[in-house]
Amino acid sequence: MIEIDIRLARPGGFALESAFTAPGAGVTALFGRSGAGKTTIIQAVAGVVRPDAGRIAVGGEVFFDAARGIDLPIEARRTGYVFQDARLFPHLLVESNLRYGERRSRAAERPIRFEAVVELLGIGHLLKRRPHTLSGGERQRVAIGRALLAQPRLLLMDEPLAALDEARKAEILPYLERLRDEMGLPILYVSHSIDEVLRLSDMVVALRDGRQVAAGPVAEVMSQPEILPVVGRFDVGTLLECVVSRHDADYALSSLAFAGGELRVPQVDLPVGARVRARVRARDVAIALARPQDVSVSNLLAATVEEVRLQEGPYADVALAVGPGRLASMVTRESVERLGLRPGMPVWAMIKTVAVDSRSPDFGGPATP
Amino acid sequence: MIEIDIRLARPGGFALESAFTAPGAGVTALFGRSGAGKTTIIQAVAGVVRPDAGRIAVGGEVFFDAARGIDLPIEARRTGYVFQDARLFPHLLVESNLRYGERRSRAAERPIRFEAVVELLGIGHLLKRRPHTLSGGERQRVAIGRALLAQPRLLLMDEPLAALDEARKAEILPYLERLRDEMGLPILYVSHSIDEVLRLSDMVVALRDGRQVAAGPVAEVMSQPEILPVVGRFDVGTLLECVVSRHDADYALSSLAFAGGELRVPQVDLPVGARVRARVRARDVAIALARPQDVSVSNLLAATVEEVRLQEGPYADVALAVGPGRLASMVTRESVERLGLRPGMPVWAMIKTVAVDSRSPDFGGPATP
Amino acid sequence: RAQETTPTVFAAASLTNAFQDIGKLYKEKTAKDVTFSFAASSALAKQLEAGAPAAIFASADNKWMDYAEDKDLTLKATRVTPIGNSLVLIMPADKAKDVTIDKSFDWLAFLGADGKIATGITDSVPIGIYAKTALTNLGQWDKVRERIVGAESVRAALALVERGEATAGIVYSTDAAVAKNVKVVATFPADSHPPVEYPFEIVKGQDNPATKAFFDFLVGPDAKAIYAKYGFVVK
Amino acid sequence: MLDFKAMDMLTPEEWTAVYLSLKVAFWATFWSLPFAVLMAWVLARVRFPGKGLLDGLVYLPLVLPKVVVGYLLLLTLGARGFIGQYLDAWFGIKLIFTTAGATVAAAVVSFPLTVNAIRLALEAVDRGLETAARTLGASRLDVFFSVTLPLMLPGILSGALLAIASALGEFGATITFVSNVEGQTRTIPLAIYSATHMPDGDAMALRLTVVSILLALGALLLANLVDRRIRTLIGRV
Amino acid sequence: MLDFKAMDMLTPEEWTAVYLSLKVAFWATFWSLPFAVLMAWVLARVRFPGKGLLDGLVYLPLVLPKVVVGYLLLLTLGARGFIGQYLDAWFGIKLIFTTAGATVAAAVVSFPLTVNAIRLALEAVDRGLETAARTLGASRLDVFFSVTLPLMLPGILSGALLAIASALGEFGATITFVSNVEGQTRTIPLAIYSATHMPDGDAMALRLTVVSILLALGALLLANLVDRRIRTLIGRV
Ligand SMILES: Nc1ncnc2c1ncn2[C@@H]1O[C@H](COP(=O)(O)OP(=O)(O)OP(=O)(O)O)[C@@H](O)[C@H]1O
Ligand SMILES: Nc1ncnc2c1ncn2[C@@H]1O[C@H](COP(=O)(O)OP(=O)(O)OP(=O)(O)O)[C@@H](O)[C@H]1O
Ligand SMILES: [Mg+2]
Ligand SMILES: [Mg+2]
Repeated sequence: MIEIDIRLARPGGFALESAFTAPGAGVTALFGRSGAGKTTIIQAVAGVVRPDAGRIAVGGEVFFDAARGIDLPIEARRTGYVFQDARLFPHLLVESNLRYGERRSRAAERPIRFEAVVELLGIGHLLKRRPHTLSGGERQRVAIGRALLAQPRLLLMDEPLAALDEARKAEILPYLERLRDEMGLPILYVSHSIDEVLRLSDMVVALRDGRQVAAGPVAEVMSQPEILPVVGRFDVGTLLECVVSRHDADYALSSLAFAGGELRVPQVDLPVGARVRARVRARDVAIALARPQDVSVSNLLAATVEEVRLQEGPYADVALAVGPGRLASMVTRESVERLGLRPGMPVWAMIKTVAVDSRSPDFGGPATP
Repeated sequence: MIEIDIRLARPGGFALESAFTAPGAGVTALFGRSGAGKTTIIQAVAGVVRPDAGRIAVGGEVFFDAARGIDLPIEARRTGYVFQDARLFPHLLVESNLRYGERRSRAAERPIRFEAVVELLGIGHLLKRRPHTLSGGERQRVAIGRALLAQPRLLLMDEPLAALDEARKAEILPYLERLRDEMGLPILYVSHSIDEVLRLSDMVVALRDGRQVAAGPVAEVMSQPEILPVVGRFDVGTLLECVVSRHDADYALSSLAFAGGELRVPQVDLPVGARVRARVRARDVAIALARPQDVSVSNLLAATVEEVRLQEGPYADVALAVGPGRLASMVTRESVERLGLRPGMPVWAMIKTVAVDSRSPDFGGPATP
Repeated sequence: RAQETTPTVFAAASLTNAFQDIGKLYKEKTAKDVTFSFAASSALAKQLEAGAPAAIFASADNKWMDYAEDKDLTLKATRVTPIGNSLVLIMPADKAKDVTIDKSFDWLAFLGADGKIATGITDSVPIGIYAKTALTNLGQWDKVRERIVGAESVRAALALVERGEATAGIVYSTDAAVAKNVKVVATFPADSHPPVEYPFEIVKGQDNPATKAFFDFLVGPDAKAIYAKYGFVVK
Repeated sequence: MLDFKAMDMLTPEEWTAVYLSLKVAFWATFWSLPFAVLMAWVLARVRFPGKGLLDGLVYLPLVLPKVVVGYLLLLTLGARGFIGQYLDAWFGIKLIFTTAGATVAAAVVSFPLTVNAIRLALEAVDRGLETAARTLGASRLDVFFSVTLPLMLPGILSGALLAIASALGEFGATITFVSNVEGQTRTIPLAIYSATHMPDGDAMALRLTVVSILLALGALLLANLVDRRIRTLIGRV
Repeated sequence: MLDFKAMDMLTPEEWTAVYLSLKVAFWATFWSLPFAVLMAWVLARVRFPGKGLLDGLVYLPLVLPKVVVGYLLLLTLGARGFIGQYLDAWFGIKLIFTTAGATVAAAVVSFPLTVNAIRLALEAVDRGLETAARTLGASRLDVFFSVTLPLMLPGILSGALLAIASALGEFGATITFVSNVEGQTRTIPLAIYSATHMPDGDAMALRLTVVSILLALGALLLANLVDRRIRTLIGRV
């Protein structure tokens, strides 16, 4: 459990006010535009910056409490902080940088192994190099490794993957998921990539100019229209809570049962019965009045139009009821008129299999809220 | 015209070898995984690093020629370099940082205006601040502004937008496009975001471990399967050369005519007759055997299956011939079997309007190759 | 314990040569060592005052010996003044012209437009103090005061004349005797200044046999021969 | 108030010495600073054969007894010195026995200290910033004045403080080179030296020592104020 | 080869002076360095009332004539000095006339220079790195030794070089505090002083001056080599 309730003012007019409680074993994404105060919150948790007032507690231990005069020193907090700038020690080899925090952790408590981290980050060939000879992305990877190897009880990651290529990201993200899930390591995560956030996070805290605009479970926050100006136009969509119902090994497909029916998606590596979350982007959901025949689209769901909202530009948001659940669709205003879409109208939702992302909320651990 | 042909070895084993010629007024994306040598190339062009051998010329002026012993000093090259780290001058106010290069440019040649840049980057409220009080993204924005205001004749941008939120990116990208198009400013651009690259670039140079894997026009390079390991799995698609054929102001839609027919897309800000490039992601293209009726999807194109390639996992790539053109589609193997797709088969390609990106290759300037 | 230790002799810097020779001779004759410390008389007196365990103090003037006596640092009864010196006017050898110093000697004409006289600092370095007294007694001090440049030691004053930086210099005859490129052009009348004397005393609490033996040697005939060799006036 | 007391406490000659010391310290620092910056830059940034020798030469005044330094100055810059004679003949500059000479002595002795401080500060300047400035169109010289110099200001200030302090304390080279001429070269240390060589000079020595200390503290205070301002300005707080 | 010649060129007493100078310079530097690092750290990183005074105190030996410094040492650490008497009575430490005393004099005089150099280097250390180290579990002390100290090594080296150089050249404080005793306190500068008081001492003074210069160049050369190594090690090239 991460409890944060802080106020902090900077010379120059910026004032931060944020209060939220995040689960003890999940990823909490800090979201907001540049200058919103994301780094400031992370710094307060790490103890690098002292809030003017408030309280910070992680896993029951109070890091900071202005009222009670508690302010744990930075090193006692054991937060693995990946800084926005890498901050490698210039006088140490990459290897010694990586080992720096590890050496200072208790030998008995080192679940995160050196070899595993080095392999994951692809920095084995850099171990004997000095930081100033590294490329930007190499530096960032070493910084991530260094923070991980300090065996933190909380990870603070300030845009850790921004400087990395997609391929590397695709390797690191599952590892972070595993840390979160297998080791129950809570993570505070700053990223501007909605894809990353949606994939990794259990909870989102949205900030705007230092004020906390929203905080709560990802699905909930991301469906609030208020946060659009905070996160920018992004791929709005629906998160469906599903259970793996069937695997089709021949075609490498899985079926996910959710409240409104079943989705066929690219194979998920989970046993039948496992809970899983599927994200369906609104723009990937097409609408047909009759059940289309002979189309490549394999997810055809009977639905009812619940609401039609015309947006500026060519767009229209259509909320569909699929059984007891909801599904967001984005079409053009033109299509709305052409098809005569109105609330109450029975339609078919079309979703391409290849368009559905899925990830597990509870692999190997208890379900998180 | 940017002509680059360099060799360079670093202590530690890294060796770079790259040779390409980029158009004089377009964006050339440098693509490659972390440590591939992107920054090194940019440094060589800026004059920060001296190649062991080769030649660099921009717009006819020779920056470097090992054979002829030419090595123009950094300041004479006038490359607006946005560094991977911001490198703001700590002793100057944000405003003076911005003006630094401007003051040193010829007064008569200042097409890039201070107010415009400040507004674009949203840094008006930071002008009187000192760099060390800025957030990561604020710093990066000031760095971009500073480089632009130096009135460069070539922009070198090393992941300029990595630290920025989507909303800000969405504001800056069109500005860069305008610089490229209106001012004919050539840009060398490093980014790990395929979206950015596809949107902005005319040409791509793909690097792997210092070797140049591919170089050429975006559409060409991005369709080569060899570069997949370089850029990671990304949204494969088709770039269609189109002409704006009609605007539909009521619905805020435009029609783009291309060799194989017409596409309806969200409105483009271009006059009828303007050339434009539309990108259609393979995974956004569904296939129907008969013309679907009453679906929200408004782009239904008669096509012929040209080739079906089964991939690993659940995927299959289907190449469609649409008139004289080609369109890539990604479906599941299961769909291929279910629909019985074979080369030569007549089908319908379904593309949602909201799924098509478009951008102009020649707005206000001569067409680029 | 004190008997076995070699005595340390505090001697004015101008005695450096003579005392070192005497020390060697003493060692040859008695196989006993002595240690010297050569510095300005003032510094040595201050060190004695601070408890420096020196055995013998040989000052370059009476004032600092009196100071030591006043502070009850030395044994008044042991005071001897075996050697002295005289004050001379010197010039660079190539410009030298013999003169006679008396009350009517025209110093300003002698020095020319901006000529300078080098000597010790006139209120602290002994040679300077003697020079000032002599010039005052000759009734010339106020006229030449601005022409006096005070060096940190006789040697430094000598160097200024040797190098021709100063037109003339006032130094001890012993220094003038060994200097190159300078010539003595006059000797100050003996009555124009107090006698230049080098008083020696044994330091309080150090009058052990070892010390006494060397102290006696310092005023003995062997030593006097050496003093003479370096141009001192032996009494 | 304090001034009044001090006025009464010092004799006119002592005041002259104080005034002279300040004058010498100020001008010595003023003149040597630009050369120190230049030298620090050369030593830190330029590579050329014989650099080690130059480096050694700069430290020489520190490593030699100050009296020897004074003597060497006498040999070179004295009226008959191999440079001094031309200074006099061509420019009418006389150094020996003059305040100008005392200033030169103080400057020479403090030079290694100043260069060292400035050099350390210079080496701490991020060269990436200099590169950035050049990509923005600034020439090397321009970069030096617009980026490097402002960023090394704390070091220059520190160097200046060392220069002033060591000039205030300089004795050996001054007395050897320009002797003790009242009103010309008799700075506080020379006055103190004289005082300590007079059996009754302790009081005067003490007074002047106190004045020295006050001057040093004053310089330090001023330097700290300036330093804080500089650091705020260059964003290193 | 060079050694052989040098052997012949110096008299045994001169060799003693050279040896003594090296010994004094080495030990003075050795002992003062840790205190200088500590003092630099306190002055650069700790805030407390009266810091300005401490700052001033550190610069004092620089701003006072060295003779006065020596005299103050005599008053405090001399056999009858208010600290010196206890040093002797309690620990049996005698400073006056001893090499230990000469070492103290050299250390005191060089202290401000060393502190200044180290402080400048310390202030250039990126505090962000120190913060990063603490988030990795290092205590303040640990951070100091594992991050700050290595990064300021060039400054410490530079400080040590200044200390050695100024110890090699120290004269005024030494002769005033511990007198000029051969084999104990007569370092090269004091030997040069003595030489200038001997009619035939010019040659000796010159020889010793040359030795001084060679020693300084040697120290500098060594420092440069070490410096290059350090910079490679700490990645500041
Ligand atoms: N000064 C140097 N000494 C030795 N090797 C270096 C040096 N600078 C860079 N390299 C190496 O050269 C290679 C290319 O570096 P470069 O900075 O060009 O990579 P990059 O493509 O920009 O990567 P990134 O996306 O991580 O920034 C890397 O392997 C890097 O480790
Ligand atoms: N030391 C400081 N003094 C004054 N203002 C500061 C200071 N540090 C940060 N700020 C301001 O506080 C605000 C929040 O900064 P913060 O670094 O938390 O932003 P952020 O959300 O991390 O932004 P980014 O995505 O750009 O990194 C910004 O407006 C910034 O300018
Ligand atoms: Mg931030
Ligand atoms: Mg790079």
